[in-house]
Amino acid sequence: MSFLDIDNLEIDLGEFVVRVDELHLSRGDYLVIIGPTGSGKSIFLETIMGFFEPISGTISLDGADLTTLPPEERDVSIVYQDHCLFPHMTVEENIAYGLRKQTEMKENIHRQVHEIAAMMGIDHVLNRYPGTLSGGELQRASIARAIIVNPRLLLMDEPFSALDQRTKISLRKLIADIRDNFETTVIHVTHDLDDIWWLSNKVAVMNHGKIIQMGKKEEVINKPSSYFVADFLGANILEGTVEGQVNGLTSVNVNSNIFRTVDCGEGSVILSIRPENIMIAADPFMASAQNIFKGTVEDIIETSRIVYVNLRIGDIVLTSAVTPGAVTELGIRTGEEFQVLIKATNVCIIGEKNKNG
Amino acid sequence: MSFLDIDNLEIDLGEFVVRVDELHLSRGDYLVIIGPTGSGKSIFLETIMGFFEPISGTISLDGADLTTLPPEERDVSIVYQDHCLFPHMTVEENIAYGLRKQTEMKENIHRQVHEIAAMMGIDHVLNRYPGTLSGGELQRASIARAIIVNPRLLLMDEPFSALDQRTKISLRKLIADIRDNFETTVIHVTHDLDDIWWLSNKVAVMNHGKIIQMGKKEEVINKPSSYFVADFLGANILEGTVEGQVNGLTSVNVNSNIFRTVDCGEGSVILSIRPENIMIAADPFMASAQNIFKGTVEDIIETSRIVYVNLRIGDIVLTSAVTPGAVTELGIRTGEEFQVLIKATNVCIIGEKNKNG
Amino acid sequence: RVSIFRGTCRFFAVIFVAAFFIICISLWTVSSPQSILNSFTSADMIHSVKLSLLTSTITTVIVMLSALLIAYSLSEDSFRGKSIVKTVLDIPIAFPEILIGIMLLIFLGNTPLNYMMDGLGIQIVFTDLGVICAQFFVSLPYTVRICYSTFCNIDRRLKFVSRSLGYTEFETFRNIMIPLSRDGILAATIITFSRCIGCFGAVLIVAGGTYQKTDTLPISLYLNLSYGNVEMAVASGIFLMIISFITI
Amino acid sequence: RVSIFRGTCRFFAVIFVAAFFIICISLWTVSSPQSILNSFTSADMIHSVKLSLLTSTITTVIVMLSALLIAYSLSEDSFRGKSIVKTVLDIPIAFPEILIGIMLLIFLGNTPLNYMMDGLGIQIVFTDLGVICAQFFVSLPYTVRICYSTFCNIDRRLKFVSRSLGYTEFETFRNIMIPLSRDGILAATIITFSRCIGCFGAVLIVAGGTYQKTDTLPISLYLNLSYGNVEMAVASGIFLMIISFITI
Repeated sequence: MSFLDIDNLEIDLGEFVVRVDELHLSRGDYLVIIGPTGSGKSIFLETIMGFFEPISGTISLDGADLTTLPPEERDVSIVYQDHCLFPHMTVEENIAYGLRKQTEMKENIHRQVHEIAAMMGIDHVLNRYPGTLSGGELQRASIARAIIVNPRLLLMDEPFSALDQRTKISLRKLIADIRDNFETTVIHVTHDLDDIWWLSNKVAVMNHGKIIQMGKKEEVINKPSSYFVADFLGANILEGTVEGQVNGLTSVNVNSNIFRTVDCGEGSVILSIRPENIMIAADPFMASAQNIFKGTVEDIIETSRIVYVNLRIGDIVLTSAVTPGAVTELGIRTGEEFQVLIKATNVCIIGEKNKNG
Repeated sequence: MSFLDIDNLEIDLGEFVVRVDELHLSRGDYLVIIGPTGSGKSIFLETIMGFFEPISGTISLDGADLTTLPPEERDVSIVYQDHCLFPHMTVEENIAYGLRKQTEMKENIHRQVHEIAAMMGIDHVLNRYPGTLSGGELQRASIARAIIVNPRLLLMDEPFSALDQRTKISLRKLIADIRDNFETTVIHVTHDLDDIWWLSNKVAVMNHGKIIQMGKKEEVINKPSSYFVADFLGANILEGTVEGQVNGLTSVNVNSNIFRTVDCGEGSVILSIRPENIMIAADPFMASAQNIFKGTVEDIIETSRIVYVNLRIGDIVLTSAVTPGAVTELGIRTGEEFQVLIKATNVCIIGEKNKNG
Repeated sequence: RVSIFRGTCRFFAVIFVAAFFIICISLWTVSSPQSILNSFTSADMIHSVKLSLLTSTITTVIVMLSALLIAYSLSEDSFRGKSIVKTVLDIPIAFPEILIGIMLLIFLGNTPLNYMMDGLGIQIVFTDLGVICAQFFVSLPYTVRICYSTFCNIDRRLKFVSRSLGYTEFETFRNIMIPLSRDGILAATIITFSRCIGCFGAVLIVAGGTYQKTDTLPISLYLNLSYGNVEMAVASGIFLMIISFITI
Repeated sequence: RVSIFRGTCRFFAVIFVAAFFIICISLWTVSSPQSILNSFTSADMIHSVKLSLLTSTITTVIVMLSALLIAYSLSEDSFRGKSIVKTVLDIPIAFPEILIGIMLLIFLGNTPLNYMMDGLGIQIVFTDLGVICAQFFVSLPYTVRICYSTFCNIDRRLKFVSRSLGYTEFETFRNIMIPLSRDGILAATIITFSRCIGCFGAVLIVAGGTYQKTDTLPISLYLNLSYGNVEMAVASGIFLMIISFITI
């Protein structure tokens, strides 16, 4: 029995069905659930809170069965995308709301609210009403309100989606601090891949109301279990045929190019390679990488902090992620030829020929 | 006189005032206006469309004065964040709507709609109603509706904000194709830095209803004119004092570290250095970089495709952006010491001591 | 699983619904089906029903046309005096029907307008025209309000898009606003019609309760009841109920 | 700068507002200020005003309490029969006042309930209690509807947050729902009160138009008018107008 156990949960809202066969978290885990819009992530969270009644299955938290408890007895807090502060209360009253239910000692409440507000950097707006605050301040207050009651489980429903880039980054840092200092167990729903990297230790990928893959962060990113997961997480995806085993490595033929991987497989397989694991070099040299190809630059796509280089290797195209500095240094230009290096450990067999993950 | 000239424009909506002193675009320009929420970007676009009447100033497009023309005579199309397709028309009727006003030849309309739908990859949903489409399809249809009339000016109001990461990327590519093939003049409002990199050739930064800086993309990114712009675009920002000129380079003392830059300045200045222009090396070596420091890794922040490394150099901290591959290769770990290299051309003097940009 | 508080609320809901239901039923129990049928086919009753349907239909058409235009002008950006128009249109909603009735009676009976109309041979007070006039002024403010809020619910950016694609304001009204407010306009028409059918106080005062002349259904109900003619009154009531049901 | 279409719409808006305005004014021109003042201080008028205010206040309180609970139960997740309750509550809105009046008259006059009440010495028909009863059934459905749509406009996630922080359903209703619907509840109270004050047809039928007994303002207006006592009728009208204005 883990800290949070969800088994055989099924929620039927008529037009929408969510099924979660099992989900287990240890105390202090930070689970990021990622999936496209409409995959049922929010409904799942609100079921854990007790606002939708599952038609079957159980939820238990810290040894207690929550399944039929009313929401107010569950000790589960939530942070919503658009803050959901009570508009008729000041920020201070909002943050104190949960505490006021637990204790009547005004001294204590006042001290705790001010402590947490200082930590959140919103002590200067405590007397203002939510309507007058910026998006970042609102979301900080909303987080403060949720964690001040020291919930057994903290849920976050796309907490950064409504914020601009800078506020998003500063709030992510804040949440990371809270995670480290309070050891809160968190389930965080998002459609932003960055949240995975910054915050999670576990990742679940959800689609059409089901959890498709769940596991430790590195595991899910590097070993996606299906086409959908690999594709959704932005990996290069190749189809090939296993040709045999050499020195513990599997050789996979992809349109006459041989990829070597430490994974095992047979027959037709799908390979996934993350862009950041594909290296580009100017000259051939000895390296530990087991996959070395010649690739021609087809396309260069610049984004704010990274450059995606599409490389044609025979009949296939791989996308590699490099820094702008590397582009200048190596003189990467469309049409030029480079060495492409991929470690065998970074080539994953997803193992399904069927594209419908 | 340029293709689009906006001069001394002032819009007063009571609670909100927008002032644009001047804005000039050539035919085929792609201007990205970036700024925080509530900076007046949308109001500015809707004034260009003719839905808010400026209290002063002029807008002229392709030689014609638009300032008092009704919206239907301006030949300016718009794409909104949440698509704004007419819910009572099929996708085909939506796309054809503008054409039907221009011509009555059903043959022509039908052909053109199907052509553009094929280009947009939405020919399979033409007979469906907007309510049944995915976010990406909706936005594609909305773009098709706007460009099929071949407008003199295309406005886009955060066209990708409501989409998830993958759809966003594929739509950016589509817009880039349209930009290249149709030579449409575009003003694109966003709060996402990536849009600048992928699409723009010109950039304007807006805040509090005013354009703070406008110019070519590289110019604005690499030579931010104020603290606000540099900070908003994610650069490292340092305060220092100019010590003198050596070999055409200006030396700036920042907490006893000397930075060399090709920019000129005097007295107290503010420096901006973009994270992707800061290189990290394991061993000291000869390089063309004029700024070489020893830095200790304070913090490593991983995101999906890039790693931010915070380096302490004496009393200051600089953030560098590198690939995950580089982190592994160089063995970057908290507490380790590395060489930090910055080219003198990448250190910009913003030139204002005052932080209130 | 249901909290005490919510249970109490549900209990209230069910009780009041039951009460309304029983009250509705009781109307049907007072006379025998045969006598109800007889009342239905009497000349008086047929006259009332015809008059009610005719005046209500005419009024509804006039009210809807006026209301759509007024509501559109209110939903668009401000013009000078817009807030006055909105306030003045809101006031009669708070006015009792009977107050509108006496205001109209005095206005139509005592002002130069009246003499002018008289000269043209048009008689409003105590005629069918008076019925229409009363119904019009009673229902217009409500209808404007419904149309107004329907128009306000339409994302104004849809209008912007339509106009940016070359359509004039009227074309946009016709192509976008009207189709998108279809449900609201339908609701407004139904409510207007049912208000016209049920309009009692104002009609009674402006058109007078003249038997076989200006007796719409509510007035015939009242007249029959005051003459002690309960069966006929109940028949009028049942007719009103049936028309109301059909309208919904 | 303004299109022809929009100009036409504005023209309509202004014309109708002007018409309403003139009609309102005309009521004040019919009698001399002195005679209006005299009518105001007559015993009959004072009785009417008192009765109107008293019954309307009592009814408003009862209606508001019931409506809040019923509306809350409708705004929450479904229970069995919820859709029936919603439909049945919508029906009487389409019913004319006078129909509700005759239904109540027959229900209260002809059913076992009546004999039971009689046995307890409680008389509803043709008494002040009848006035309240009529006002109650006329205004409740509207009031429920307003409260319901007010509650529906509150983001349900605010309720979720409150409950997740340890508050029960009733505490959440009191701490979050009521304060956030303050404006809607205020509007509902005002509308209910003004409907009660203006309620004519149903009150006339259930409570009877007994002079100096059950003559609320609208009824006194009607009675005076039918006795040819135009000045008193106008005075009632002016009183109604003033109360309506104050209520808004």
